This record gives sequence, structure tokens and C-alpha cells, in this order.
Amino acid sequence: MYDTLTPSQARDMLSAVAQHLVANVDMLTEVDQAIGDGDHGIGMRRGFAAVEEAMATIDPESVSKVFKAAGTTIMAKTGGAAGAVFGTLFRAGSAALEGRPALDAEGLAGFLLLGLEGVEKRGGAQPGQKTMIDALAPASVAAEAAIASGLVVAVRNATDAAKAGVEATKGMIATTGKARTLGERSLGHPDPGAVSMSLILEAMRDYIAA
Amino acid sequence: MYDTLTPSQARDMLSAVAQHLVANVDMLTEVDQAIGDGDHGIGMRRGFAAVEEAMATIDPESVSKVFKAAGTTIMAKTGGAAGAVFGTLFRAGSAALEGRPALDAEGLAGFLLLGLEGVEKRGGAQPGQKTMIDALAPASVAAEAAIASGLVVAVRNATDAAKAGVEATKGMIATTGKARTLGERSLGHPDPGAVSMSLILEAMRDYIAA
Amino acid sequence: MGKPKKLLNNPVEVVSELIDGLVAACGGDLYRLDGRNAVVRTHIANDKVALLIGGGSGHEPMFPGFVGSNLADGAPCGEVFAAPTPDLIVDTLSAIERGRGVLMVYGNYAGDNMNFDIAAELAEEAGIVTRTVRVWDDVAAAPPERMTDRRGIAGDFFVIKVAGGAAAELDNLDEVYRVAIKARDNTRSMGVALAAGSIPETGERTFELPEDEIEIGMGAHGEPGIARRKITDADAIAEEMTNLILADLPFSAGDEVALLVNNLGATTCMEMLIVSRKVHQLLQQRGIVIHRTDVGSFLTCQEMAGLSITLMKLDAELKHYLDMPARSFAYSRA
Amino acid sequence: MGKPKKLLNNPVEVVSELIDGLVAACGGDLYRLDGRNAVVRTHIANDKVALLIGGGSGHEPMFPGFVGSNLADGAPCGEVFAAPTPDLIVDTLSAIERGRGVLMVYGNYAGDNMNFDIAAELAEEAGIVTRTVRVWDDVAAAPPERMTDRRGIAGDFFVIKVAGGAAAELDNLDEVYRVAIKARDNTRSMGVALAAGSIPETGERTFELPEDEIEIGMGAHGEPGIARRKITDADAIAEEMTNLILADLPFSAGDEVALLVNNLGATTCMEMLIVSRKVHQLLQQRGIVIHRTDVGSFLTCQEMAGLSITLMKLDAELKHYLDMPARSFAYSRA
Ligand SMILES: Nc1ncnc2c1ncn2[C@@H]1O[C@H](COP(=O)(O)OP(=O)(O)O)[C@@H](O)[C@H]1O
Ligand SMILES: Nc1ncnc2c1ncn2[C@@H]1O[C@H](COP(=O)(O)OP(=O)(O)O)[C@@H](O)[C@H]1O
Ligand SMILES: [Mg+2]
Ligand SMILES: [Mg+2]
Ligand SMILES: [Mg+2]
Ligand SMILES: [Mg+2]
Repeated sequence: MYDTLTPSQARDMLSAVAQHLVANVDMLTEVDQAIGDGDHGIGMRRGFAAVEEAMATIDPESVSKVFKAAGTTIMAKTGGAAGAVFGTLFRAGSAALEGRPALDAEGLAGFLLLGLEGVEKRGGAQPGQKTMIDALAPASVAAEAAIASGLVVAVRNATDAAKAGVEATKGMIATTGKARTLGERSLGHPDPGAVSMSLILEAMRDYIAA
Repeated sequence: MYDTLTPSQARDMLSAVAQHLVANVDMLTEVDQAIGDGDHGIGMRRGFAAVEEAMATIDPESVSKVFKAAGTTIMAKTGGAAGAVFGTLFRAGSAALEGRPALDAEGLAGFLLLGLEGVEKRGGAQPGQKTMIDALAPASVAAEAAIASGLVVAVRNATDAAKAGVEATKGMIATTGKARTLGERSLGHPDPGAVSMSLILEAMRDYIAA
Repeated sequence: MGKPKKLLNNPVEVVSELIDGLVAACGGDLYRLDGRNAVVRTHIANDKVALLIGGGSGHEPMFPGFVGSNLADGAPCGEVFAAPTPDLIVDTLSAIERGRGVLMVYGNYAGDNMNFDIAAELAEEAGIVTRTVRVWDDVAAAPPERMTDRRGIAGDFFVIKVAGGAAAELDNLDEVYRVAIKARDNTRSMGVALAAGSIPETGERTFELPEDEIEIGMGAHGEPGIARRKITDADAIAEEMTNLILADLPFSAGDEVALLVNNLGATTCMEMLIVSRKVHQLLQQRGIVIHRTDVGSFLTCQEMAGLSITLMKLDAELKHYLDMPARSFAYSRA
Repeated sequence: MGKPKKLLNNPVEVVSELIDGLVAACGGDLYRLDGRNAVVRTHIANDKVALLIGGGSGHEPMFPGFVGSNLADGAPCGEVFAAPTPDLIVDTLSAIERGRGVLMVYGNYAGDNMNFDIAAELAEEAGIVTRTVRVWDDVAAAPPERMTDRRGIAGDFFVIKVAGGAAAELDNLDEVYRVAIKARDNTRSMGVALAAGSIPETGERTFELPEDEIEIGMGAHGEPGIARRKITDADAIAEEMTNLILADLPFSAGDEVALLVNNLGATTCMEMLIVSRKVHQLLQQRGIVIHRTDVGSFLTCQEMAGLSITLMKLDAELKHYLDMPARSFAYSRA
């Protein structure tokens, strides 16, 4: 159980995040087959397998550097909507960590908030359009609200909120991304990117809680 | 039961032949699917449906004219190997009927013999190569041998010989036509054109025996 | 249906291998960017406005097959059905840029938009001026009021052909941009799918269609269209699609158009011609003149069975650029 | 597998309808012969040696797609997989003949041979001189000693391209014949099938292949090849096919060749390029120079999945005619 993470612990956490995503590739692909073009899993594998490699060699000078490096790697290796979105999440979010010696609850909340703003600006989507934003936005709110309770609680609450967000996407009609023309047929299926977002937080939570 | 056919009876017989072929289209297609390109039935339908039409309007001046008209129609409407082969059979074979006021056993045998020579010359195939020649050649021999017994017997023996020829093609390896590269895989299947040849004789036999 | 059988080696390497094949087939006209998944023309005139096209792979010969003379100058190629990454786009931009800026033409998808936008920002930092034209020709994807929600499908063909001609002749990025936008805004498409394609890396089909059903308006990755129904005859389907296209721009009597009938993958040339024949009949009845017709496989979705119909309304300028000679892997015209 | 879904109207009318589509797409370059199933060039130079090509339909864009400038002058089209009838061939001969005789180029099949031979005899009676070149490029069909038992497959492409050029430039039928024979004798092909095509009129597939098997050497109507086996990777299959082709002519180090990778119908462009890449690698290792490469759907077997590889060994004369510009529905070169 960590209440703050050093830069090298942050690095190890992102490595664990990467492994978790890679372990769930088939499930992510299936989710994208239902309402997208069926490649979300293999895209995330390209990006996060590369993150794992990058974390293995990076010099963990600072948490912001570690997060930014993960974002740059995702952006360069994933491709597709997911590459831009999750690359932006980590790159834009890392700005919140600049100058911080360690990752704490405030840092986590800042990361999620700036990450969310970055993603919204990048792709122009808003909550309710059945994207990863629908997991990220509630997670950001939950983390913010739990700053006073410390990192363990903040990341746990953020993860729970993200999962509830994934559930909520089942009831949404997609209006962006490749599911956009499904109309009502997208109902009942979760958004693949939202699932990935909740997996990222889940892996962070498990690392921090360990 | 006819021992000779007048020109208009010959015309009616060819009309019956045409109907018999058209009635067996699906079977012929199946036979060609096994060792050819699966179009023999639809090709024979094009040709013999047109023969039926042609017989309905032709002026039956002579048996040779009736047979030649059938051949010309087959040639013009069928296409593929079958069009050339069965067109040639009737056109070349009709030469044996020239100057004959009626179709008798000698005429039938002459038709089959000149038809066979025409087909062999046209396509260069010989008995044993798994073609309609393997039904036509024994039919020609059988009709020749039965001339003295009259038309009814001649056509019955020719039909039986053709059917035996069809059976014999099952044991042959194709060396011409689209089944040529099947090698041993053509064994066990009859040749589609040989089946058609036996159907033609069968319908003649039934008309003459009626 | 079982998984589709394909002639592949390592499914993770398909894009790299197809680029090698394409470059080899073009005998020196193209080169591959430093072993990466992008193709670039060997001879790009100095001082030329450059044209970059690109997107996810799996739609071959789109996009790399349209890099060539009087067409595009370079194409970054993403993985199958995934937009290329910003760094690959930027490196391709740098390789083709000749001092007059670069026009980027690509299909309007969230992934492409974001990755190309990021690339444009990075390029700007590096001193490369870019303009962007997103192709959104798919009438089935959204109503006209939400034009920017429409996907880019085979209309890419016309926009690239016109933009390629303009980029070869005009020496000003803004002018090339203006012409390309005009081509885009005059282009409308509609697709129909009969059977799904598949993703090589998973071997899975991108959607499932019952044995006797078709989907009108399906997108180039298998995104849903406007109606799923029992298959009817070719003429009825062609008429339905054509009417939707004509009503949308709208096209009217006296208009002159270019027609493209594009194969989504596995449809026979025979079917393409039968449909093209019907579109000709319909347009003739409406008094719309077809200036030229292209029929072929230009933007595919792997082995998807189906086709799309595209019309571009012409004026003298569009006609000029459309009719210019061109030479590339996918398209040559004397 | 169920019957294939297709965009058709009356299946008995497919040939007629596809010809209408083709003629419409060619915007005046071709016309249809009196409502019959044959296409003819609108402008055939006076005093030109004429080139007639043809065969059964179902292989589109072969043959009518190769009627055009510096290519063929006319093509009678049989029903699906059935040679055209003699009278249709004769009428097409009459329409394209310009006093210097007609070269007929077609694939070596019993049905075609007989029908074109009958037509040649009828034409001779009508005072039209013809010469015949039967294409027999399929290495899989028979050993070299029985060359005339081989089928014509995608090698038609090269023979037609060369003969078309020669017929446009040379004013003597015997010379055109000599050049076409040289093209034919220097051309070798090999196909592989992954899944069957079907006949529109019956809706039946022309053969059955188990889900995980391919057939090496399969013919363009689904005629059997030399081996049925489990599918392996693209490179191994390409290498096996290429080796069989190279050994047959034989092709050797220092030779210059043209390469065609032809799609039998439903194979993706991606796979075609991957295979083409491998053939380039193999030929480079052998010291054989590829002068040019064509990759596309030129002789199909409806929606059959698979491809063929064709090599033509070049000399200066063949290269000259191969490289000439050309324009037709199926093939244009600047
Ligand atoms: N504009 C956007 N803003 C935020 N997320 C988006 C946007 N567009 C798409 N996404 C996310 O990307 C996911 C799809 O990723 P992926 O399948 O890898 O990309 P692609 O759509 O290019 O195939 C969607 O499930 C959605 O969560
Ligand atoms: N050279 C030949 N001589 C005699 N008959 C032949 C010859 N070649 C083919 N045939 C006959 O033609 C039949 C095939 O006819 P069909 O299927 O209509 O033509 P295709 O082979 O053009 O598809 C064969 O079964 C065979 O009997
Ligand atoms: Mg996706
Ligand atoms: Mg047949
Ligand atoms: Mg994708
Ligand atoms: Mg046939």
C-alpha cells in the first residue's frame, strides 16, 4: 500500500498497466467487434507492449517524465483513434505532474483532469457520446473528490467510477468514432475505449493497493 | 413403331429429343460439376430449347434438311465444347441422309457414322479419351450391325451401346476437354457429353418405338 | 462461416510486406521511407505543392497505390483499419515537402482526424505548412445537416485524382486546397455490403450478415449502414443507392458528372458492370451526363463483398484535373 | 458453404448486361454488335491488321475489357464458361476486318478451339483471312512434351498486350502472328486456388475445397491442378509456384522478364502484393531482371479466391510492344 509513488514506482506501475492491457487484448477486440471495426485490442497491444519495453529502459527522473514517455510511446506505436486518445491522455495529463517529486492523490486527480481536457480538445467529443471519456470523466471527478483521503482511496474510487462509466456506455448511442452510424444498434454494448480506460485505472489501483 | 420416318416424323422426333435433353438439364450439370466446369446442362438447354423452337417452324422438306437445321441451331445457340461437338454431329451426320426420302436403319447408321467422323475431325479426339465419342462410336457400330434388322432394332441397339459407352467412360481418364487435368480423379465419373449422347439416342428410340 | 483463408505470412507484418510488394511493382517510381510503413515518390518536382494521403491499411490499393505522377507524393500507412501515427505522418510530410506546403487528404474518421491533426501541429513546429481536406462522401453515414459526421469512402478516389492534378499544376497551397475542397464538396457515395471482410491479425470477420441479407450504406470497415434487408435484384439495389446519392447533393438534369463504381473486395467484375450499366440508364433518364466512368477495386475492405457508387459533379476546372494523365500502381490514365 | 450471394438480375442475361455496362463505361470507344454479345472498337484504322480475342464469359474483365487502343479490335463473348458460337465469332470478324486479315488470340480449350476453328473456316469462305494463336501458358496443366494440352490462363494478358501493339504497328498479318507466337511461347503461368467461384445461372460453386486446403495449379474454371494440400504461408506457396514456372521455360540468370500477378477474383490486393514481393525477391536471387510488374484482376473466375503468377521472357521486340501505350476498360498505360 502506497500513499505516494516515487518516479521508479510510477514507472513500475505503468509497466503493470501495460501488462494488464496486453493480457486483455482478446476481450478488447471482441468488444470492438460488436460496435466498431474489431481492432481495438490489437491496437492497444501495439501501444502498451511498447510501453512495457519503454518502461524497462527509461531513466525514471520524475513522475511527469515517466507518464509523458508512456504517452509518447502510445502515440507513436498504437495508431487509430486509440493511439491519439490514450497518447493524449498520458501526454496532456503528465503536465499535472510536472515539478512534483512523487505521485500522490492530488497528482493522480490532476493527471486525470488535464488528461480529460486534452482528450476532449483533441477529439472534440463530450461525455455522453459513448467514448473512453465516459469512463475518464467520472474517474476524474471521483479522484478529485477523494484527494483528502489519499492515493489509495482516490485511485480506488476513480476505478469504481470508471467501471460505472463503462456500464453507462451500454445505454448510450454512439455519436463519434466508428460506432457512430450504429444508432440504436450500439445500445447494450460497452464502448471499447471506455473498457480500456477502466483497465488502466484498475491496474493502477492494484499496484497502489499492493 | 416406325420402320421409316417421313421428314415430318423426323422433325417430330428431333423435337422429342430436344424436350428430353431440356428435361435432364440439372442431371447434366451435376455430371459436369464432378469433372468439368459445371455448365454442360445449361449449355445443352440453350442449344436444344432452340432446336425445339426451330422444329416448330421448319418446313420439313427432307430428313437431311431437318437434321442439318437441328445441327445449325445447336451450333449457333449452345456455345462451349458441346455446341461445336453436337452441332457437328448433326450437321456432318445429315450428309448421310441427303437424297433419302425417309429415315431408315441405313440412314440412321450413316448419320451416326458420318457424325462420328465429323466430330473426330473437328476436335481431334479418339475413342478412349472420355468424351461423347465413347458413346457415339459404339452406337455407330451397333446401328451399322443392325441395319438388316430395321430401324426399331437399330436405334435400340445403338442406344444400348451408347449407354454401355457411358458406363465405360467411368473407367477412363480424360485426356481432352476440361476434365483433362483431373488425371485419376476423373475415374468413377461418367463423361457429361457421353451422357448427353445417350439421351439423344434414348429419345430417338422412344419416339421410334412408340 | 469459417475464418477466411488467406495467403499471408506473419499477420503482424502484412503492412510492411505489402509496401515492399508495392514498391517493387512500381520499379523505381516509389521508395519506402527508411524501412517504415510509408511510401514516397522518387521524383518530386522542386517547388511543388506536395500532396499527402493516408489512413489505415486493409483498403488496398488505397492509399499507397495512389502515390504517383499527377497523384499523391507520399502516403503514411497505418496498421489494418488504424490511422497512422503522428510521427509517421510527420516524417512523410518532411520527405515530400518542397517549400510550398503540403495538402493532406484523408477520410473523415475520428482516428485519422486526431492523428493527422497532431501531425499537423508537430509539422507546424518544424516549419512545414499544411492544409487538410477530410473526405466525407458517405451519404449513408449522417444526414446533410451533420455533413462532418460522414465517413470518407470511395470518394477519396476523385478527391485524390483532382487534388493530385491541381498539386502538379498550381503553385500555391491555398489554390490546391480550394480545388480539393471543391472536389470533396461535389462528391457523394453510397455502399452496399453482401458479405464481410476480415482482419488478418485476428482472422475474424468485421461483421456478420445472414446468408440472404445485404446491408445498404455499410462503411468501408464494416460500419453499419442504413438498412439491412433480404437481397433483391441488382437493378433495384442500384436504383435505391443512386436515388439516395442524387437527392443528397442534389444532382439534377443538365449536370455533368464522373461515376465511380468501386469494388469493396470480393465482388465480381460482372456484377460491377451490371450495376454500372443500371446507373448509366438511371442518369440518362434524369438528363444527367456522365463524363467518364471508372469501375474497379480502388478502396476495398479486405475481402468484403459489395460495392459503392460515387458521383462527382463536374465543372470545367474539376473536369480539367480529373482528365489529366496520371500514373500510379492503382490508377493510370493516358 | 451456402450459395454465393450476388448482385444480379436475371442470371440468364448476365453476359448481355455486363456488355451494356462495359460499353457504357467506355464512353464511345466501343460499341455492341447489333444487340449481340460482342464488343467492337468504334474507330479501327483502315488497312490495319485486326486483332480478335474472345472466349467464355465469367472471367471479366477478360476478354471484352481488353478491346481498345493498341489492344484488341473486337471480342465475341460466350456464355459463362462456354466458348462463343461460330456465327458470333464470324460476325465479329466481319465487323473488325479491314482488308489485312485478322489474328485470333484465345485460350487453348477444346470448346474454344472447335468454335474458333469452325468460325475460321466460315470466314475463309467469306473471304476473310485469319490466323490463330492459342494461348497455353498453364504449366500445371501438362508436361512440356504435351504443350498443346496446356490451358490458357492469365498469360492471355501478355499475349494480347503484345499482339495488340504489333497489330497496331505492323501491316502484315504474318508478322503480327509471328510476334504473338513469340509472346505466347515465352509465357508461363501457375495458379493457386483458395476457394471456389460459382456459375451465376446455377448458383453452384465450380468445386469444393475443404476449409484449410488450397489447390496448386487450379485452372481458371476450377479445373484441377497438380496438388491439393493444407494452406501454408504465402512465401512458401509463392516460392513453389515460381520455381515450377522458372524450371519450365526455363528462365535463367540474365533473363529479362515481365511479371503479372493476377487475381482470380476474391483475393485481397494485400495478398497480391505480398506474393508479388516474394516473387521479386526470388527472381532477384536468381539474377533475373523484372522489367515491369502488373498486379491486378485481369482474368478472373468469378469470385474464386486465389491468384496466378505469370512470367514472360522478353527480348527487345517483345519489350517494345509490351511497353506501348494502351487504353481499354481493363488496362490503360500511358
Ligand atoms: N473523439 C474521440 N474522443 C475520445 N475517444 C474517442 C474518440 N473517438 C474514438 N474514441 C475512442 O477510441 C475507441 C476506438 O479505438 P480503436 O478501435 O483503437 O480505434 P479505431 O476507431 O480507429 O478503430 C472508441 O471505443 C472510443 O472510446
Ligand atoms: N475434342 C472433343 N471431342 C469430342 N467431344 C468433346 C471434345 N471436347 C469436349 N467434348 C465433349 O464436350 C463435353 C463438355 O461439354 P460442355 O460442358 O458443354 O463444354 P465445356 O467443356 O466448354 O464447358 C465433354 O463432356 C465431352 O463429351
Ligand atoms: Mg477499432
Ligand atoms: Mg462444361
Ligand atoms: Mg480501427
Ligand atoms: Mg464450359
